[in-house]
Formats: sequence, structure tokens, C-alpha cells
Amino acid sequence: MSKHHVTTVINGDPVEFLCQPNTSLLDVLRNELNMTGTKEGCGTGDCGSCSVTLDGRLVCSCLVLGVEAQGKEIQTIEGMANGETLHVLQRKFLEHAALQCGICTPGFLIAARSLLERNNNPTEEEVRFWLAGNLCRCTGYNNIITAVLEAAREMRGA
Amino acid sequence: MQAEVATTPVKAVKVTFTAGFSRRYTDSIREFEVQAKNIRGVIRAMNELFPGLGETLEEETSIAIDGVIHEVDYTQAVKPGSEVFFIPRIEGG
Amino acid sequence: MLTNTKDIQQVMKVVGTSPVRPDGVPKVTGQAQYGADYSLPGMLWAKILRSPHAHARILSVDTSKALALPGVKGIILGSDFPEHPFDYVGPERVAQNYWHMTRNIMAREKALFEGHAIAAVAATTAAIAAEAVSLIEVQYEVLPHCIDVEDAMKPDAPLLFEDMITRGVEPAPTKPSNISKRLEFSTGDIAAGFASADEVVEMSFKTAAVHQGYIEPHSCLARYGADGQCELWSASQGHFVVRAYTAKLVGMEIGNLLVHPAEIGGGFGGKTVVYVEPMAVLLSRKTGLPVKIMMGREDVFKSTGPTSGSSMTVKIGVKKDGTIVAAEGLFKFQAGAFPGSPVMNATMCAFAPYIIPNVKSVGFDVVSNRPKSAAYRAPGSPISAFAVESVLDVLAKKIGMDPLKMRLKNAVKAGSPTAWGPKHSHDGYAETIQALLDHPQYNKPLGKNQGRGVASGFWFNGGGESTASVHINEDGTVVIATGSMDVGGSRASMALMAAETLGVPYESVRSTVADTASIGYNHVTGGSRVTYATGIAVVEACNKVIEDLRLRASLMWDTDIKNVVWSDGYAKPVDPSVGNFEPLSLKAIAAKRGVTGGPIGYEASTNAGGQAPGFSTQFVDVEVDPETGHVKILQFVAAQDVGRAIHRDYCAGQIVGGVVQGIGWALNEEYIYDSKGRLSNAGFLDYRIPVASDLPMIEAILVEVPNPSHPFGVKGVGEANIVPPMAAIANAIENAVGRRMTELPMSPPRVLAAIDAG
Amino acid sequence: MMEMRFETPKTAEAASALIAATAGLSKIFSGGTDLMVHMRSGNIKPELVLDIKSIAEMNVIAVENGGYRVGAAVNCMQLLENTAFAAMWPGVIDGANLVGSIQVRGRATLGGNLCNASPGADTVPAMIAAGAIASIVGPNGRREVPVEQIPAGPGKTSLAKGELIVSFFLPERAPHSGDAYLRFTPRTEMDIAVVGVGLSLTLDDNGVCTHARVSLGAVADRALLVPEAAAALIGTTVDAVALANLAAAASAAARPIDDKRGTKAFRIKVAGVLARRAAEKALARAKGNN
Repeated sequence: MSKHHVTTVINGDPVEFLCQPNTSLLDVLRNELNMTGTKEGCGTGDCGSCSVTLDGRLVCSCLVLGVEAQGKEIQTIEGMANGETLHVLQRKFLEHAALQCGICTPGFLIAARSLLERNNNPTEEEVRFWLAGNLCRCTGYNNIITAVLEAAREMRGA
Repeated sequence: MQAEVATTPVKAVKVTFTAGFSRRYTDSIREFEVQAKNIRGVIRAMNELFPGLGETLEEETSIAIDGVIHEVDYTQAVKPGSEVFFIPRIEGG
Repeated sequence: MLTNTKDIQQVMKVVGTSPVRPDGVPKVTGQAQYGADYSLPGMLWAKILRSPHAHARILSVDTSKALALPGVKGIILGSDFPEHPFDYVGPERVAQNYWHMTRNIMAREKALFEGHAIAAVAATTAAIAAEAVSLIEVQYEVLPHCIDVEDAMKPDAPLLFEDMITRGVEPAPTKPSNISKRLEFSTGDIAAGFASADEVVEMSFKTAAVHQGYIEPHSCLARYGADGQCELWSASQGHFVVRAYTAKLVGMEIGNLLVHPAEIGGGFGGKTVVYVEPMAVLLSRKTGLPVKIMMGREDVFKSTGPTSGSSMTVKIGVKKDGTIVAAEGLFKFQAGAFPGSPVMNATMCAFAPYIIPNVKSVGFDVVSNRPKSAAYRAPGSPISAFAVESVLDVLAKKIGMDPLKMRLKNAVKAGSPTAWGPKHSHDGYAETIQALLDHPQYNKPLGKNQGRGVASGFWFNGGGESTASVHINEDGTVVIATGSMDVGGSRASMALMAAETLGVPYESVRSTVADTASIGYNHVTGGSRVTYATGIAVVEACNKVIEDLRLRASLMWDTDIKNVVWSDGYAKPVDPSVGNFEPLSLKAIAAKRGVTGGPIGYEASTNAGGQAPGFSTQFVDVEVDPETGHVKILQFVAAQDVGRAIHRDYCAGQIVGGVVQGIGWALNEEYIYDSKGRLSNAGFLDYRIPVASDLPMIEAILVEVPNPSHPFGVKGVGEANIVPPMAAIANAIENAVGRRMTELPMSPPRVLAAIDAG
Repeated sequence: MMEMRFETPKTAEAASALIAATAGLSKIFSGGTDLMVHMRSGNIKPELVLDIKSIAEMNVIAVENGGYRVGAAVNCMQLLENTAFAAMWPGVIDGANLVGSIQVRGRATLGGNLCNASPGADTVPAMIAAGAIASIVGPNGRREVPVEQIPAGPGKTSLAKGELIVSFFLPERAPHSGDAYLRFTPRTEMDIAVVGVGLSLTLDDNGVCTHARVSLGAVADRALLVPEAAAALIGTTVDAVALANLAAAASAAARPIDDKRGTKAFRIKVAGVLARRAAEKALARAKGNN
């Protein structure tokens, strides 16, 4: 199958890759670009583990074609911390034991950041509904919700 | 069978099996008394009564010594008068 | 979160706190490597051809077209694995029959369930491997199938194994059946017991098969060298067990297989066995190239172990004052396509929390055309508890007694009898009940269509084989290694116990999980055993180190070791008479390691016994929509005796996580089969695990009644929490709308039908 | 191995021409939330995949003749973020807000949700209740079709080869109008409707219902427009009696199947329950709209 040459921007850096027209963005990230922080839990958009942002829009990368990245901007978990400085959400997830196995954590962090960019003072219910597309089987969600609310509080300087 | 071993002077160790286990391996006899200082001794004594039973006990069971559950471990000490219960080994998730 | 602490003598410095886990940063930055995150140069991708039929004889498999496809490097079938004798070996509950196990990995004579692996193809790309799979031609003779356990037990049921004779029945049956095993645990005189009861209730229940639902599909990467040495990267609950099973199934010596512990993305029991690992190793051996296999989510649902569905009948008799006098249970469990359901645990745990003089508990292990069941969190106990705790609720109502008080009246404590023989040797159950009786919300009035339910659960926590090493670095920092996979913060709890024992800061201890060549054997991370058994190994290794540190100090002070004590992280003179010595820190002693005997480090191994069981008691408030049957969880409080919390937050996290899995099990999760025996909801869209917006904050109450067999009092916390929720929710629904649900899941159509049935 | 072509046409006509010129299966790719799943599973092996998100007129949300023109490639999140549209058609927003998850709503489009032709599609009953008109481009030019005439059974539409939906027109709202969409799912989110009801109504100054449209989802092989249910409301003040008649009419119109998501009996009863609840919600909105 003839491959497409795709030029895009990932976590602020220009990136080029070749991909077949039916390859998902998730497979491109993981298998072509070795960015394995984005996880596959289902491959059908039902678990949120592969969450990334595409031009600022929260999406499941398993439901996006690699070729669609052409000319777009993608944010993944690898771009969330700033060098040694963790994003406040990453720090709160650690402080509040919001991960057990951790496989869903990158997806939750990307999704939670996308929420806080739109609403820096969400209610618990708003957080629960925004994150409903991200499955976690370990934690029962308690500590994830707490960590996001605490991150929002800190980001508001409250 | 209990009689022979029970005539010994020193207080013996009481060995017990579940009904199902005793049906399968010990002619449905559930309780025995043996002389032993540790689990190795208990297993050796039982193996003398039922040749081959020792292997089964080591492979398939856990033990409760006076109620406290242990894996089968030769060096585990048993006191005179202790109750040693062989129970099916449990594995969790 | 409130905490009941009972007679904890030692004052802890770090044990019981909640520091950031050592493996935290890699897991929030995406750097942690899970099973699917490894790759090697020249790596092949393998895809698996699976049976579309629930039950079929495999007449022929033609791989010629697939092999001819450019990029295809190798194909294996079940027959490529060595044969094994038909023999059950090992502990009864998990008796392994390798004749079965090798056939579960890949089908041979027959496909026994939809999704049963038939062939595996390794190719240069995943796309080529998938294309090749579609080119394999299999001729099947489709056979009649059975899915439900009751159907499978019928005399005329289609047989999965034409020669299976039920074990545990005397005399042995002459006719083969799908019933693999019968077992029984009895005590007292059941008939006399019921005769003495004032109230007797007998009810039947059904539960659906439910999957562990870990978010990470099974994945592995194998590299088999021409020298017969193989390396395997695999996400599992125990890389030593993966090594043992894989070596045996592939036919190699354990010493030739090195298993690297990839981070594991959830297991809950489902990753204590192997599926793709033996295929990857065999394909790598065949092709001479590294081979990677990633299951898809559909593969996970169709071909890996859920826990059993069941049919159960439970009968309990009580006196007017609430005393339980007799209990009888019949538990029929789906094993899946091969024997080995957790029915034995179910029959043992069913009545375990209660002092009952007369008990008869009978279990059947039954095969049917479903994926083979695998362990799932307190395997078996939640299933039988759904029946027992529901019947107790009915009885409490009949005699007009508070359901918690009735449980308290019959609660086992140290010295209480069990149906399987030995006496209970630990308290803890009554304390969990009391914690709820004392809860401010327990007597809070409820609104319209709202109800409150309670239930309790028991689980044998595990002990067993573990190894740990502790090394003092040149600068006095500490590195510890175990072979226990970290599924939810155990690196942190190991570091906490090491820091507490050595008297050093948590931050100075690096806690790692080592591969199978770098540390001694560790049994699986399962059975709530790691903080207990591996924790004991860590503490023993630390104590060996302390002994050596005292010796080194005595050499530095030209005194006898008996004059040196270790306290708060320093070697100190036992008293002033020894001499006026400045206490020696780890750093100071490590600096002198060369002249005092070289590197400082020890390994400790244990086959830990003395584990104490876990008890959990929970109450839940629900609201039922009487027009749709939808059940909303309003409040959920779970009290569990953990012995001693090492890392408080991760300890509570286990309880909350177990409860939420129980909520899914209770309300929506189920394997749904069509008339052809095919799974119709093999994905996270229609296999409905709870999402964040379905739930309130779950309240975990850590009850701490220390276990004297563990240096810090640990009992194990991972499993008992999933035992009560199904019954607690059923009891709450009954309390809300006056309908007794006896079948799981209690999905809206079922609840609405019950309401409309009047 | 089978070749798959990927194209990103800039006009609807160009897209239509590409489809017409393709012998094998061609699929329109907008949100991809269904197509990606089918391609992954191998159920669908298209020869041509057309990403129509670069076609300008398929991305608009614009006021037109007092109503709204919404591009078929507009995704649910774009629609949800348009407060003016949300004020006029809150019921359509109810539907868009229930599709999948935030991640899925960031991709899933109105056109895709309709043309995927799933009987349980969440935006379709609301669009039908709203009286939305689909604007279609094909080899023979353009045509306008009411949304209820597009689905033709599970996975099937009435569109001819080479035809694609470009946009939808939702007409101007009379005063005292309100709409609502409710669905039943076992989970609060991330689920497929077991029953869905879209309902739109208009009241006169005396609070008498002068106009109503009721559409049911997931109770037949396609979303249904149910005039009998609407008739139960028209001429009434949407009182208890009218609501009971509405519920009965909705249940009577439901012709569902037993499947993994629900039973026949459950769907028939809940269709009535949700119709009543949707009417109450739409009524409250109508009374709030002067």
C-alpha cells in the first residue's frame, strides 16, 4: 500500500512521517514515532487510554487516521511536563495516589488538562462527566477526581 | 490405627484432614495422632501410614497449626498437643 | 476516611503514611514501559486466527496461501507445542493439567469456544500478519454447544471432552459428563440443625460471567536465540510464573528463559496465567527473529479468562434471636472450556464469616463452551457471598433484626469453627461491622425509591514464596529489589517497610522489581499476598543488613558486636561503658565497607505462612427509578480489616477499586451469548464497566487489627473488598422497591421486570 | 494487499465525482468514529476513503432565514460550543451531548451520525423532531430531503451512489417552542441508546399545543417519526391526560427487538416513559421561550 508523507507538529516540534492511509494516529505515534506514552486499551474509542489533542480538541487517537495529522498540531502525554517540572495535574495525580496500575493515566491527564483549559473551576460532577470517556479499572475514580479538583484549585491560585 | 500410635507416652500431635481429602487418601479416617517435632516429622509419619501420601500433602495442601495457616514447610515447628490441619491450598486473584 | 486502630504497640515513623510512589513520575509522563511498549530491531508482529465457532472439530488447517504471502515468516498451530500427559498436578484449587493448558493456549482436536486460538502468524508488519490470518483455510465440523452451566450439566448435554469422568464422586461415575469435579465441606448435623431453626429461608440465584476488565490487553515480546536462550518481555502478575508456564508449554528448561517484568496495566487475577507468551516464544524460535504479540480488546474478552457464572441454591436457618443454626449451599460454577473454576473457594468462603454449627457446602466444577475462567479478585467468594448475604438479609427482615446486628451476633473471631476444619485464628470481622454501626450515615433516613443494603465478605489472604534483596550503596543510600510485580503501589509499600526497619528516610530507599535472573523466586502478585509475604522477605533482608552493619560498626570501634545496637538508622554503643563513640550512620559505615568486608547487601527468601484472612463489611444507599429500573448508587461505605496499612492511600485505593468493580458486577457487567454460542458484547461499549459519572465518592474505612505474624501487622487488602457489593446492592434494591433480585447483573430490564411483575 | 485510496476533496461536487468514479466501496470519512472501528475489525475494506472535513460548506454553523444551517461535517463539540444554536435547539444539543464521550464528540458529526444509520443514533431523533432538512449533493445535482427519510434500516440510507449530505437546515422557531431529547442507557455516559425520544412542540399564547413532532430511536430498524404521538399533544395544554396518551402512543409505535442492550418489553415501556419525560422537558423550555 502506497504510503503518504505527513508533515505535522507534535508537542510543539515539527515531525514528518510516512504512513499508510488506513493507519490510525495511535499506531503512528506508538509504532512509527516510538511515542508509547499514549496507550491502546480498546482500539475502538471506548476507553480513552489513547487520548491526545488534535488542534486543541480532545480525541481518541485510535479513531483518527495518521494522514489526518497533516498540517495539524498534536499534543501527547510526552509533551505534558516541562523538562523536570511536572504539570500540576501530573503532580496532583502523584500526591493523591490517583493511579494504581497507571495504564489509563496518560489518557486521564490529557483529558483532564483539556477540561481545565476550558473550565478552571469545575464541579465534581463536571469532572466526572468530562472524564466519563476514560476508563479506569483500578481506582474507582475517587482519587482521580480529587486530583483534578485539587489541580484546578491550585491553577486558580485558590 | 489410632490406638497403636496413641499408646506412646509423650503427648502426640493431632493431625486432621477434611472429609473429602480423607475419603480420597486416608480410608475416610479424618484424625490421627503422630509423634513429631516439626511438619517434616508429621509428613513422614503420615507417609508411613499411607505410602505416597507425603508427596500429596506437600503438593496439594496448606496447613493450619492450631488455627494459624502456613504453607507446607518442613521446618515449621509443632508442639506436643498441637492440632495440625491439612487443608486445600488457596490461590487468589 | 476514618480509621479504627486497635492495640498497635509499635510507633511508626513512615509506615502508615502516603508518600509519592517510586514509580510515579514515569507513570505520569508516559515513560513507564508496559507490555505493548517494548520493541526490538527486526521485530516481527504476530496475529492470531481464532475459532468463529463455539464448539467444532478441526478437520484440517491449510496455511499454504498464508505462508506464500510476502512478509510472512512463520506460522504455528497447536500441534507445534509438545504434548503433555493428562494429569492434574499442584494444589487442588488450581490443579494444573498441562494436557488442558496447552490446548487452551492453542486448539488441537477441537475448538472449544468462540475465540479459541487456531493458528498464529508472524510477519514483518502487523498488516501483513492480519492479511495472512485471513488466508488460512480451516475446515470445521461444527458441533452442538452448551453455554449455561445448567444446560452443560444435563445428561444429554453436548460433551466438550468425551471421556471426562467427574472427580470427587464415590464410586466414580461410569458415564462421562461436563462435570469436572464435585467437592463438599461439611460439619455438624445439617438436618438436626434446620430442625432446630425458627426461620428457614431457601433461595436460588444465578450470576453472569464477568471479566477482570483490566485496561491493558495481553501483550508480549519474545526473542529466542540460536543458543537456546530466550528473553521475554511480558506484562503479568508474576513473571516467575510466566517463566514456569511458558518453559513447560514450549518445552524448554526454566534456566534458558529470562522474563523481564514489563509494567502491568491491571490484572485482578487475569494475568496470573499465560496466553500469548508461549506463542511468541515458539514463533521466535521458529523464525529466529523477535516476535511481538498484542491482543485486541475483542481477543481479551473472547479468549481470556473471565470469572465463572454460576447457579446456586442457599438455605439458612436461624433462631428468633438471630443465631444461625444451619446453612446449606449448592454451588454450580462455569469453569469455561477447561476445568478449574474457583468453586472450591466459593464453597469454603460462603459461610466462613459466621459461627454455624451445622454446614453443608457442595460445589460443582462444570465445563462449557466459554473461555476458560481465570482468577478474579477473591476468586469464587463474591459469587457465593451474593447468595449467602442475600438470604441473610431476608432472614434478618423475617425476624425483625438489624442486618448488621444479626451479622455481629454470628460473627467469627479467633477460635471460631470453620466448615473446612481448622478454627479461625484472627479477629477483625466484628470490628468491621462495628465500624458501620458507628457510622453517622448508617441510620440516616432515606427518600422515596431509595434503599439501604448491607453485606459482608471473607477472603483467605495469601502467603507463600517471595524473595527480596537489600543493598547499601556506597553513599549510604539503599536499593531494594523484589520479584513481585507492582500492580498498585507495592514498590512504595516495600520501600516504606524497608525504611521503617532500617530507620532511614523513605526517600533514601530505591525500590525496584527485578527480572527472573536478578532475584529469587516470587509467586504471583495475587491473593493479597505481596505486602504480607514479600514484605516479610524485605524486612528479613533488612534485618540481615542491620546485623552486618552492627558487625561493621563493631570493627570500626574495636569492640564486640554485642556492644553495638542499631536504632533510628544509626549504629550506637549499647551503653556508655562500651566507649564514647559517635553514632555511625549508614553513610559512615558504607564509606568503610571496603576495609570492613566489602559491599553490604543481603537477600532473604521466605515461604510465608501465618497470613490472616480479610473481612469487609459494607453498606450502600441506592435510588431506583421505578419507571426504568435504573439503579443509582447514592452512597457507598466499605469497612475492611487490613491488619495494618503500610501505604495508607494505596491501601484505601484497593478497597475503593474493589467496591467499584463490585458495583459493575452487580449492575451491568455480563457475558452475553447469542444462539450460536458467540459472545455478542466483546468490547468496552457493551461490556459496561462503571464510568466516573456513574459513581459517588466511595468511602473506605481502614479497620486495623494487626496480624502478629507480620512484622508490621499486615493482613492483605486487595480482595475482600469485592466480595460484599453485589449482595449489598441487591439488599438495597429490595429495601428501596420491595423486590428481591436473585440474578446478576441487576440490569434495568431485570429490575423493571421485577417491579412490573408486582 | 488491497489498496486503499485516501482523498481530501475541497468541494462537495468533487467528492461526489470521486465516489461516482470509484468502482468499489467508497466511504465518506468525517468523524471516523464508526468507520475507523469497522476498518480495524475488517468488516469494511473501502477502496476509497474521502475525508470531507476540508469542504467549507460542510463545516458551517450559520443563521439562515431565521433558522440554522449546520454543515454535515460539524462535530458535536463544535455544535455544543455554539451558544446561539444551543438556545434555539436545546433538544438537538441534548442529543449531540450524549454521543459517546467528550473524545468521541470531538470527532463525531451530525452527517456521520445520520448516515451511519444506527437505529440508536442519539442526534437523529432530535433532528427529526426538529424538522431538519438534509441538503444533498449528487451526480444529478442538489436535492433537499427531510432527515426522517434518510435512514433505511441498520447501516442503510436512502442516498444513491455518489450522493452525500452537505448540510442540514433547521427552520426558524415560533414563540413558545421547545424541544428535548432523552435516551435511556444503563450507564450515564459512554453508552448506546436502548431507547431514545426526540420531541419538539410549540404552544399558542394560551399554552395550547399547536404543533408537535415526536421521534423514537432504538425501537425499530431506524429512527421513527411518530405522528400519532404528536397528535396526542396537539390541541392540549400538555396536561397529565395528554402526557399519558403520548406515552401510550409512543409505546404503541415502538416495534423493537430483544438484543444485548435491552428487551422488547423494556423498550416498549420505556419509550412511553421517556416520551412523557421529554414532553415535560420540552414544555418547560417552551414556556421559558417567549
